[in-house]
Amino acid sequence: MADLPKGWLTAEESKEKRQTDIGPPHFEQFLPPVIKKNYGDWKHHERLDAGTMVHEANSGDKVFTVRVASPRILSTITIYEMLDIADKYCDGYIRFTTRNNVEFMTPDEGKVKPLKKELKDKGFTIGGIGPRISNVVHTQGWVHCHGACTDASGLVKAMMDEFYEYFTEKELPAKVRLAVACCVNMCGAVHCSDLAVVAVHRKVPSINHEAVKNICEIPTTIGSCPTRAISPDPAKKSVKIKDEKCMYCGNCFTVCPPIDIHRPDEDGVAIVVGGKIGSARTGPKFSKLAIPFIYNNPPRWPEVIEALKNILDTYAKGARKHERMGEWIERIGWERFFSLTGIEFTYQHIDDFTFMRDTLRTSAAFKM
Amino acid sequence: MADLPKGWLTAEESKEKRQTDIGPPHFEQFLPPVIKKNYGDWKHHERLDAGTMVHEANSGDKVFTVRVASPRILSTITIYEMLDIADKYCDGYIRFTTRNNVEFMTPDEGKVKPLKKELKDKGFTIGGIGPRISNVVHTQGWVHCHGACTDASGLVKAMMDEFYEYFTEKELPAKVRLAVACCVNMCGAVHCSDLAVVAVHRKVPSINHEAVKNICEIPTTIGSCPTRAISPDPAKKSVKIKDEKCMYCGNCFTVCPPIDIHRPDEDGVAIVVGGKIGSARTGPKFSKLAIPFIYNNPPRWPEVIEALKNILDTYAKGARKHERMGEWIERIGWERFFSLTGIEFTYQHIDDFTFMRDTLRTSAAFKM
Amino acid sequence: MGKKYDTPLLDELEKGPWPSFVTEIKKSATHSNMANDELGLVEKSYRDKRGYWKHGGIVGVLGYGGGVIGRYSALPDEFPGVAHFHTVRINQPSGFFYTTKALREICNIWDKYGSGLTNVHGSTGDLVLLGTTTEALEPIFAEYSSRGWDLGGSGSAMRTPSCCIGAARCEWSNIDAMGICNEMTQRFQDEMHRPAYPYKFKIKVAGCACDCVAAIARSDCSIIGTWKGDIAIDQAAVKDYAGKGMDINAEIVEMCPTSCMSYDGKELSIDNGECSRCMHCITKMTKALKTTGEKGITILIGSKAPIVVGSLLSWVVVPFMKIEPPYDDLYEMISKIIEWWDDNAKPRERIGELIEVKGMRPFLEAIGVPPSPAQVFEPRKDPFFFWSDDDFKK
Amino acid sequence: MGKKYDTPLLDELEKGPWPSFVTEIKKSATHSNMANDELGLVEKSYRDKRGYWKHGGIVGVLGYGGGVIGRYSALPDEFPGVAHFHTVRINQPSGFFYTTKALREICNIWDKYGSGLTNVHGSTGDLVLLGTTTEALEPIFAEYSSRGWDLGGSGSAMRTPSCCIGAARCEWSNIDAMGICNEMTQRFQDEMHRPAYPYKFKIKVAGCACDCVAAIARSDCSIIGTWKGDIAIDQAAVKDYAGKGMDINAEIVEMCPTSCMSYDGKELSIDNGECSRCMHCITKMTKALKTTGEKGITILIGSKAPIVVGSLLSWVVVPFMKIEPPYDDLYEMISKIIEWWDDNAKPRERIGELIEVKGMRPFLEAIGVPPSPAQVFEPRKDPFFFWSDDDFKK
Ligand code: SRM
Ligand code: SRM
Ligand code: SRM
Ligand code: SRM
Ligand code: SF4
Ligand code: SF4
Ligand code: SF4
Ligand code: SF4
Ligand code: SF4
Ligand code: SF4
Ligand code: SF4
Ligand code: SF4
Repeated sequence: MADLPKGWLTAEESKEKRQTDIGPPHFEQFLPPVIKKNYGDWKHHERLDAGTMVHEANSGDKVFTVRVASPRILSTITIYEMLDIADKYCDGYIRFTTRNNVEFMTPDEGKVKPLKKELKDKGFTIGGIGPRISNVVHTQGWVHCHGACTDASGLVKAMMDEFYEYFTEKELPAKVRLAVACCVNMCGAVHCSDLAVVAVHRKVPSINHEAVKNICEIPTTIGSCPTRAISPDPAKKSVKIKDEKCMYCGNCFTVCPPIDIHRPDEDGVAIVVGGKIGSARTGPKFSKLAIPFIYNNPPRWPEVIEALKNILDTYAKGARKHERMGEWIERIGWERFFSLTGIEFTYQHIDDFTFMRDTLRTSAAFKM
Repeated sequence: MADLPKGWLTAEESKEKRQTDIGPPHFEQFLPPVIKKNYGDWKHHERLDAGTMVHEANSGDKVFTVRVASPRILSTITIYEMLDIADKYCDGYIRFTTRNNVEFMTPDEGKVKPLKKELKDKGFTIGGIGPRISNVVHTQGWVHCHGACTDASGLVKAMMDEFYEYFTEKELPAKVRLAVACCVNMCGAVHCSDLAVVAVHRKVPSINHEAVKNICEIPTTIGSCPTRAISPDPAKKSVKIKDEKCMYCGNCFTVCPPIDIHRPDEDGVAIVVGGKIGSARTGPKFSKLAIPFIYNNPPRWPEVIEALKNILDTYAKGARKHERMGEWIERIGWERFFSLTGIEFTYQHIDDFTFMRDTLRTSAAFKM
Repeated sequence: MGKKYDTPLLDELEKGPWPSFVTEIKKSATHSNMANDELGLVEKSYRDKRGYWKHGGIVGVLGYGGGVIGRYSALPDEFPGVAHFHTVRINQPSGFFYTTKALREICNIWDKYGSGLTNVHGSTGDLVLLGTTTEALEPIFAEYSSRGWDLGGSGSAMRTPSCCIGAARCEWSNIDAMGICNEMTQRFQDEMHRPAYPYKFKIKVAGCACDCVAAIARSDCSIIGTWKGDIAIDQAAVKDYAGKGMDINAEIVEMCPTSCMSYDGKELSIDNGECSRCMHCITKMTKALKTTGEKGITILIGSKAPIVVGSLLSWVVVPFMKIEPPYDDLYEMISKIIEWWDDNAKPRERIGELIEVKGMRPFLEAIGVPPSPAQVFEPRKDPFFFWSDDDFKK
Repeated sequence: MGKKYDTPLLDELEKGPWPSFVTEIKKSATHSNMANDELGLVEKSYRDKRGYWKHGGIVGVLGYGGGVIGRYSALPDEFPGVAHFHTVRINQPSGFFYTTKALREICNIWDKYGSGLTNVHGSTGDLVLLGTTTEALEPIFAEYSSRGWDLGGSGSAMRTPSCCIGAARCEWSNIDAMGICNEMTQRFQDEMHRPAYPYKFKIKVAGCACDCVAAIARSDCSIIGTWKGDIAIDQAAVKDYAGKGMDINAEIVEMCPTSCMSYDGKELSIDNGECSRCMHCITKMTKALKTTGEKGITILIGSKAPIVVGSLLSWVVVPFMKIEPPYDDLYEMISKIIEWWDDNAKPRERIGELIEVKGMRPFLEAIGVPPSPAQVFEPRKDPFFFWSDDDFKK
């Protein structure tokens, strides 16, 4: 057996130490004392600024929360930096949000200002609370996933550089939730976000028949296709794809890698809008197609950023207070969304899949 | 050749006289002069009472319209009676509406009162204009159709006896459009009516295999089934039905009569509500299931009438002015419709067909 | 003819104030043996809770494939008068206007050859003559056609188009609904009489979005009058409505689906650019509001009853089209629509069902209509869309 | 470790104010060869506009079928540091709270065995450790599990449940979201670690209808806290909001989806019977409005991303359920739900997809939940419904 890297447990040690099915540690041990004490007994809260809020408990206790942006891909080095700050100001507690921001909490009002100063000095970005843009829910991209048809982290970085002020300061009519997914598997929130980007293919996959024969289970591969475009190719002991039926979803690639869906020169992203998740006012909504395709243009995808900005600006101008993107669009009508943003309406916008029947207009009333 | 009945054209004469592809006479020759003169040039109109309205043309001309109910099954004798009245008051013109009412028109205000008197004296029912119940769009029933699983005319008669005053006098929040269909083919307006009755079967059809073999085209029969419940039965040279998949629509019976769907003792009607057609305010809406089943109980279907009355009364009490049945229900929510009417909510109400996905509630907000 | 059957159940349906179809059958039974037996048969149906009609056979007149619905009693021995009891569908004049003379003539002929029973009108719009025999069909056709009346549609054919009263008497009509309906009825005569389609095809024409002929719900091709332009407001008339007790804010402004109206207690105003032309305000304040500007139609396609895949309402296909008599453009558009359907549909597949199977795009491309947000309530929700070679060329 | 690659494209992404993932990779690259090669590989992806990862093979730790995503570079010779680049998913503590001590320990171990790169957190909620080798997996697992940390889910298994902060800090929480989440995570340990389901199954718990954990959109089983009772109003606080400039009519009353609120300039009132408990008013006036009465959950089932049949949002299944620690009833209900799915689903069929295929009824019957209007936005539109023998017995 080769030498173990420095400090590694030996196989023996590993076997001895390992435990199974223990689940995560109980959260209680990680709760700041003020949270633990007032657990389930909060009275109300107030947003103090774009990155700070205070919760007041029925006991009279308060907890101040400072929220900080995160690129979600965090090096341990950056995490250590955060932990040092949490040790200094937050009695050694730290929390992350469901959108991957970092939260620093303290019951001590006096610590809030120095905490924020140190965070800023160390280059952290404070914000994300209230009617603003918070962090972007996103996926692995070229950084880690075999399926990625764009890079998620890069897109997010370019987007948030553009929208930075909407995180740290400027208000919008309501929350605007952004998301990016690097393929239509949508490992995240694209399908229900106010404004989101999803990578899409546009060409029928190519098949390496030799490899299919050896690697893939034919029935599973056939079954994976949502549009039944795949059928057996007995001669080649492989499968074939009916071009007209394929809408390039890549599900066949997921179950059978030799079916290659990637075409770097024809891949890119679509922009979707108007989704939401909470049931406040109007129920949860799916995002709908705004722009069917923009070519990948790394490292900063300027065309995508411009398109997003156009939509966001139009929303900011037109929506009422508390009105989410989708609520605004539904109030003015999708026909008006397209005319206000100047986005071209294409055949791709017209649903021909599972929701087709309910999305085609069955009314003589619409705006011209 | 047998003797012809009295007055019949002979075969020879028929051949000589017949013309083809001439279409209907041009409507122009049937227009009352005041209509012809002011065609396309009307200014406005006013509803004078439940059965009378006046239209004023830009020329200053007026036309008064008196609307009269019709059972739609009209004997020529009754038609002659109407024509006599039209000759007397309307210069020999008469019209029918898209809901099969009869309209008597005159430019002469002085004739309106005597016209209405004579209509009433002769037993005609005046009304149907404005926010009321108008005539019922319905179908053939046992009077004429092979497929009828209830009688349409009888149901309509029983309904309209009950709702009579809503035709002749009493106002509702808005129009309430009724319809009856004697099978799910729905030859009429059931699928988009405020309140409607449709006959439904509840048992899998029985198959006369001998007859199927001789009469039916097997592939057509198999293809007719919306749920793919039918498959070939090669042994019998016939078809078989998978019981669990059959939802008793009778489409197989339409294309293959030996598949008998009728079960007089288990047949009956469903009540649907909330449909509309016009695009005013809210767009056209499909009717939705209110009560999945009530047994046929001719001649007057008292349970059906009671159920309809309950729904209508609840609507009349709850809706705002100008609010159609479906608009009212959508405003208060379907959960509230069921609690207000006391109608039981059953498994049958939950869509498991083509609209399922959009009708299941995807929101945490609903009334308790 | 005297009374032939006891009809205790049907007699119940002569009670009550609403006009009774039983009375009508009885009236015809005074002179028609067919109507008399119909009465007996229907009474039996009421007793047994089931119909007694056999599946219709194919009957008709020479050279025509439709217009007659064959109907035979399941109990011809018991009720010989209705052994045959076919219906004859006659093309109604557009708008359902008649002179008493014409209608009297129609009835006279029917008294001679049929049961004396009618449906004025059938759900599709035809003048329906209820109950005759096979041998009577040719003379009936000769009698009517020689007087200018033709048969309607049935089977896999164009069906009799139908329309609202439109410009004839309605101030809201944006088009000559009756004129269009008559023109289309005439132009599609061949398609009506010689069934050659995959299934039925219905056209209905309404003058405005009120849709008094249920076009959007009951016709494969729904033609609805509309306008491009402002709603003109007569403020004096507004005042008048207010004076007469109309709560303009509650009844009009707050019910406007686009919230594009406002009323300050004196003046009503409309942000016309945001109006969806739903007709609500106009219908409630007809003396005060009037559409102006260009008039035309919206064409919607595909509505039908629930068999096979659930009911469909028509879908907007052509958001706005200017039309003029003799409506060549419209006729060509409808012809293209039907051609695509005819080329692609399976037997018994309505055009709405076909579009659902194929998607909107091939249909729109075939008829040369560009995509428009007016065609959808909202864009698609999934990322699964096709690209054609054409799209790449752009 | 020094700089190994020129990364002109990625360097562009270090510009601008938002924290840069490139900077993070570079930071790790200072001490990790893997991170260094990752940088090179990603730069190449940016140049070629494509990923360079192979399909993941199955790797993992002894006795577990999930928790590790195998990942191999397509260019192992060019970038040997990422020849293996697996991710390790660690069950996060419910609510994402950590002590600095615990998190530092986690990072220390990761520095030893992995690239130093992490996702805090992954989209499902796991603490994701990004980039290690197959041989490191066993010791990594031993290090973490011996300190009380376990792996998360992957493959056809229960996935790590996730929740909002709930009762820990949020006054709107109707339930102890973190407590429930932790309890379910513990109870489904076996199902998480030994994939035996047809496909993945995700649970997310939100304390109220704001759904700050996106339960309704991203979990097969969405648990949302709710209440039965009135919204108590503190009129003094209402006055205070008005005083501070809130336009109560525009922002609250008119935005209430059920129009069950009114405000006369002084007092706010709510017709509680008509409230749908959407949370809007409460979120905007948290100092004035408070829910009262019974607290419980709504269970919704089926949400997922668009592959295969389009995205689904979860559907209301259990409109209201009272729950109490240790949540046996909830555990049993979820178990029944999963059992039905497990018994009926094809491989790679999510529960939402299965319900769509089978219909709601068999599912509801299997889990013993009666039909309720709360389960639908509206009843069915077609007349095509099934009757079972049970229905006839009633
Ligand atoms: C006569 C008729 C058209 C015809 O060609 O025969 C007709 C004519 C008019 N309709 Fe209609 N509607 C007629 C069937 C319809 C239908 C079709 C149907 O019921 O099957 C509809 C669609 C119903 C639906 O939405 O479900 C219809 C939707 C309307 C509306 C919109 C109602 C609403 O939703 O608000 C109005 C406006 C109104 O009532 O204020 C309207 C108003 C009118 C009036 C009567 C004006 C009025 O103040 O009531 C129109 C006057 C024009 C005229 O000169 O007669 N008419 N109207 C039909 C009478 C049927 C009957 O005997 O009762
Ligand atoms: C007479 C009439 C009902 C009435 O009482 O008025 C009628 C009667 C029949 N219809 Fe209809 N339909 C009639 C209007 C309609 C309408 C309403 C409309 O046209 O506005 C519809 C719904 C709209 C639509 O077209 O979808 C309608 C949808 C059907 C269907 C279902 C078709 C579908 O694709 O959904 C069938 C079944 C079929 O064609 O096999 C059908 C079939 C039939 C048949 C021919 C029965 C059959 O299975 O072949 C009925 C003959 C009855 C008889 O013995 O007289 N009838 N049928 C209507 C025609 C009279 C007329 O010409 O004016
Ligand atoms: C790491 C993560 C994305 C991230 O950047 O955070 C992720 C990454 C992958 N997901 Fe995911 N999914 C992740 C959360 C999600 C979510 C969001 C959620 O759970 O809230 C979804 C949408 C919700 C859902 O479950 O539908 C999601 C929907 C999918 C799908 C589509 C499944 C479907 O039925 O619609 C696939 C495809 C598959 O399973 O074959 C998929 C498959 C994958 C695979 C395993 C790729 C594959 O084809 O097998 C990805 C591995 C990437 C890699 O190399 O690291 N991932 N995936 C998330 C898990 C981290 C964690 O454990 O915390
Ligand atoms: C911290 C966080 C929960 C957590 O467990 O991590 C959170 C916590 C709160 N949410 Fe949230 N939301 C959090 C993600 C979400 C999400 C999920 C998501 O974005 O993926 C949603 C659903 C979004 C959607 O509908 O698309 C969400 C929908 C809401 C809403 C409803 C918004 C609306 O539609 O009106 C509110 C109410 C509001 O904003 O007034 C809200 C309000 C709040 C606040 C911050 C109160 C406030 O005044 O802003 C909550 C305070 C509780 C507390 O003690 O922190 N939170 N909130 C999440 C912060 C994410 C972040 O870093 O930005
Ligand atoms: S969205 Fe697609 S490419 Fe991106 S991480 Fe998920 S599965 Fe991989
Ligand atoms: S990419 Fe999608 S649609 Fe195309 S063949 Fe593969 S699975 Fe089918
Ligand atoms: S609804 Fe059915 S039974 Fe009634 S007339 Fe039409 S096809 Fe015949
Ligand atoms: S009745 Fe309808 S569902 Fe049943 S077998 Fe016949 S066609 Fe199929
Ligand atoms: S559809 Fe419009 S134009 Fe035609 S009658 Fe009705 S209201 Fe008048
Ligand atoms: S027509 Fe309809 S949308 Fe237009 S102003 Fe009137 S009510 Fe509003
Ligand atoms: S979901 Fe509700 S309870 Fe949970 S954090 Fe969000 S607002 Fe608070
Ligand atoms: S919770 Fe929603 S529905 Fe209830 S009163 Fe508040 S805003 Fe209205």
